[in-house]
Amino acid sequence: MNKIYLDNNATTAVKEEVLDAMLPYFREQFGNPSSVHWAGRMVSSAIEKAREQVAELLNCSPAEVIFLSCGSEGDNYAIKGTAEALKHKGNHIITTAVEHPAVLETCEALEKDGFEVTYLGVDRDGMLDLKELEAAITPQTILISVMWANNETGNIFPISEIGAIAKKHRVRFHTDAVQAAGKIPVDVRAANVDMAVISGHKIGAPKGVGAMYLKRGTKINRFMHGGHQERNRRAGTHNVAGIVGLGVACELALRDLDSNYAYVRQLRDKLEQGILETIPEVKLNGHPDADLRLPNTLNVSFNYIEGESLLLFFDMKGIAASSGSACTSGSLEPSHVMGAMGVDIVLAHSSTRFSLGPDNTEEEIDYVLNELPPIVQRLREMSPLYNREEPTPLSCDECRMVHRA
Amino acid sequence: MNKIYLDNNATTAVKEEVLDAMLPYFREQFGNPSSVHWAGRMVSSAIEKAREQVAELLNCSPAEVIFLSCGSEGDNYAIKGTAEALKHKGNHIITTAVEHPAVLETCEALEKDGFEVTYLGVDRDGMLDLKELEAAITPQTILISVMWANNETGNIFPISEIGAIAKKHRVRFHTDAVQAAGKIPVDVRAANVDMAVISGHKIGAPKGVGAMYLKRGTKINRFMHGGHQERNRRAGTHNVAGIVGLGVACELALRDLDSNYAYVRQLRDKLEQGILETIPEVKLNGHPDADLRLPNTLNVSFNYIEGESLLLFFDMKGIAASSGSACTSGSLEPSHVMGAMGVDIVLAHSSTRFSLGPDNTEEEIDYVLNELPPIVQRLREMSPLYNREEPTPLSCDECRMVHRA
Amino acid sequence: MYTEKVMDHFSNPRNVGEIANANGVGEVGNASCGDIMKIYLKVEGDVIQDVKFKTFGCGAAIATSSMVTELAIGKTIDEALVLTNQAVAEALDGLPPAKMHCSNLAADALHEAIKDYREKHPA
Amino acid sequence: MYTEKVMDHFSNPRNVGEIANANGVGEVGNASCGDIMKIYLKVEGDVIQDVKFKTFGCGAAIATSSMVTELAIGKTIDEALVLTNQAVAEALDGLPPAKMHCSNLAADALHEAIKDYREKHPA
Ligand SMILES: Cc1ncc(COP(=O)(O)O)c(C=O)c1O
Ligand SMILES: Cc1ncc(COP(=O)(O)O)c(C=O)c1O
Repeated sequence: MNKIYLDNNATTAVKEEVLDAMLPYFREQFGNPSSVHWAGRMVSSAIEKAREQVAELLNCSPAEVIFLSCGSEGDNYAIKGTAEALKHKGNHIITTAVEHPAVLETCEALEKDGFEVTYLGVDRDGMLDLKELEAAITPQTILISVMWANNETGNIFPISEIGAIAKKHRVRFHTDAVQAAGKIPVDVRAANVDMAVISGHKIGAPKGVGAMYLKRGTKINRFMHGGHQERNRRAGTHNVAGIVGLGVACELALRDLDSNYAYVRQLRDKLEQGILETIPEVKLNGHPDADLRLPNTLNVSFNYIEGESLLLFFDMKGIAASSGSACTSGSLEPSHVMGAMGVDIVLAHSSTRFSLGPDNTEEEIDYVLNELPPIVQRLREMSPLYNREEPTPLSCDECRMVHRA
Repeated sequence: MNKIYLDNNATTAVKEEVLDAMLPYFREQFGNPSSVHWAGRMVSSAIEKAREQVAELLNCSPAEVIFLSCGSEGDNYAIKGTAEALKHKGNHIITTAVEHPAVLETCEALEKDGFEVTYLGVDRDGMLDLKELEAAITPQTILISVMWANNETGNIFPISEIGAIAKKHRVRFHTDAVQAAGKIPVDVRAANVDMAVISGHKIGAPKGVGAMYLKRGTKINRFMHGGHQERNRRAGTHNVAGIVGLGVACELALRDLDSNYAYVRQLRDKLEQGILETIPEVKLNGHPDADLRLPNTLNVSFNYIEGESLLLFFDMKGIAASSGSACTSGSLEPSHVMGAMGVDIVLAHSSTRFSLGPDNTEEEIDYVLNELPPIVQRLREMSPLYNREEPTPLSCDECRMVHRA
Repeated sequence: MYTEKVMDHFSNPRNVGEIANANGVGEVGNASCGDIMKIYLKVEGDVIQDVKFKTFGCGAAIATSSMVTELAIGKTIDEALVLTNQAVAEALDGLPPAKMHCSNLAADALHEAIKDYREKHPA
Repeated sequence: MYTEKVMDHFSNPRNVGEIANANGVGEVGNASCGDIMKIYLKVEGDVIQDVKFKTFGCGAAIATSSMVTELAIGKTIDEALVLTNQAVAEALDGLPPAKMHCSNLAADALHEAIKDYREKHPA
């Protein structure tokens, strides 16, 4: 069977060069980089090399890079660490309603501790109003946290503009760059970012490793307490192989950014046009201007069909994608991103994300464009919402979950 | 050159079977286990298998195992998560002065947030007084945290007895089992433990993965906020390869525990006797009864010699060990464990840990026993403390650090 | 995560569609929960002669709908009323824990359809 | 982490020992810091004819001690007094940041020894 992986925003395969670079660090060079002896020395320089590779992708100094276990840890650390370090200055945080749960849940946890959080809304295209952002800043504001690009829609936020606003008001600025890094240029210095978070497994490094850019001089409380690793900024024995992999992945990402993503963009545009042209009642989620979305991401709602069943039917044809349906996330509500954009509840349950990568081919896109229409049609035929005359009950009061036997 | 690795308490090489099991999960089975499609399904069952393997080593139910990024994360999570979840019940935590920094620093951070922490002292052998522990419990006590075995001395604490005390007083009991797991039997159920933490890289799995046993029904606040992974108990995309590796390492550890550690114990005993018999003025650190220490650990102080220089000279002969000297840890004070045991300050700087593993051989021990005496003698000849007549200035008031140009 | 039986019923759902002259129709669920199930019945002399469904929902929702139609067909109304969501899940060799709620309402939809039939055809 | 020069001076330290009839002795450091350096001088006509050291301390402490003896030998007292810890570190091609403090006191020990000489031999 064909296996067509269009879920690169969820995770990516480890690149061959990355795995090759990692392999020696499991058995031959297995030492603890904190050790004084040969086994430690062999690996500590590998970590410093990786630090340089990450720094180069982000355009910062290696000393400003902290290795972590994942993107979520970076978001937790940046936000909680800032809140604690700056609580004498104020208790107000500004973020957006469309952040990743690693940011949103962290902010919600801080609300319970007495912090006030402004969740900026977005328009129907999923975009922020920068005037609203600036107006939300108060003398109590200690942090602005806005993602560089959204994982569901691919929308790219105007990070340089936000950086300028943050600088003007002397407010610290954190950006979750997990989806942006490696797909579009991420220059933390040019954008006036104070903290930026990336995750290895979104860019061809393994799962379980991430990094944070922490601008020199930025005061932050520890998140992971313990040993003196990472110059006292992150305790825990270094994930040496993962860090080496992250470094190589960053180097490759930087080297291949332009060529890879011109190619990926063209495949994505083909998929986008193909779907919108051949299947009726499909809604594009995200900004209609494709330049304002990541070059690899397409999010559409196939009206009348719940996302998980669509994914499972795609899967029977070997096509891997993802959905904003509640049923695929373990939560009861569909995607908060669709909700924030004011997407109708059925369309939110129907939202489907195709996220491409440089390994995809034109033939794969042709195959997908061929297979999709009959699947969509078959599921629509099965749906009580399709060609329905009576109105659909939409209010949650009527939700029949309570009726279960 | 010979390469003799006697630093297995710092980290271990990944076992061959472990690496073999991990390899498919980097590229062929690279999916995100949270995904609905083929790529996700392929890996989610691998995670559940690993969960069973970990559960078996610890004698708990798989549902009680949470995968994490390292041992430090487990200690942070267990302690902070309990403190937050139970702060309505009390604000007192009992731990020991000889815990790993991941526990000690976490407790110190909580002290700043209004928690009270009792750091139980240890005797000259590094052992706790259980009466003192029980007497320290107040109606405000919400947590007892005592490590299963100490990383520096190898001392094994009476976890079952402490578990019984905790149960009697209905106080939650956390144990850092990072050094114990895989070296001695760790049965969390028999010992009445509520939370236990292990780390992969101490038992032949890679760095960057760990696990926590969380007894069913134990209320804990999240440490890593974000996605719904690990049934809402730990956010962040699963480190699939690392988790698979941890599972296999646990299975091997359980299978080989008895045979491996009878063998390791015999090598350790030989090294111990050899050093104590052939080198004068060596002090054993830890309990003199070898049954009360991990079978692989030997900690001795070579009087008059600072630990780092000893390690570097060992290293020139290919021998990898570690030291409690301040100069090897990046801190200004030598080992807090030696300090808590009342070890003289020079002897604390001289403390050296040899931690063996099943890959070591009798020939290696012979080689070490041969090489050590001349190294020790040479460094002693270089030391102004050796054969000194005048007293050594020992008070820190006189510390000449301030005199630097 | 799904059993083979779930996957079978999901990928080849039985009795999809509407019954033109159904004499009992029931619908449960809600768009905001992401699951709506509609059951059409043809009852003759207290026996369910035909049953069809339409479902908007996840794999579990479709599979349970399909399974409930198989279980109901040929049964008397009273027998069908004893069918529980739990029994449907068991007939599918179980459902993932996360799917035991809104996605497992097919028996409820059947009961609603029977209720509708009874209201229209009082004994 | 250490430069080659540090490793060289550490593994083959120059001028280790005591001078039986030293006319200047200096000691700095403290056991609690983990570093004690003792310098023995033989000064003749304002020139350092011989210098030896004994050090308890880490690799950096031993290497800086060794280096300071090499730098001091043959110098006049006044020249030797200008030697700084920083200069010693530079002569070793640098030290890791964590070692720039207590482990880098060898020039201080030399200065103490010169002070001792001067006290015993007032001009
Ligand atoms: C007793 C003990 N606890 C915790 C840890 C921390 O484990 P990790 O390095 O995986 O964070 C270690 C090892 O470093 C340890 O020896
Ligand atoms: C925007 C964004 N932030 C954070 C994360 C979390 O990264 P990780 O899974 O490495 O914790 C993800 C991916 O899951 C993401 O897409």
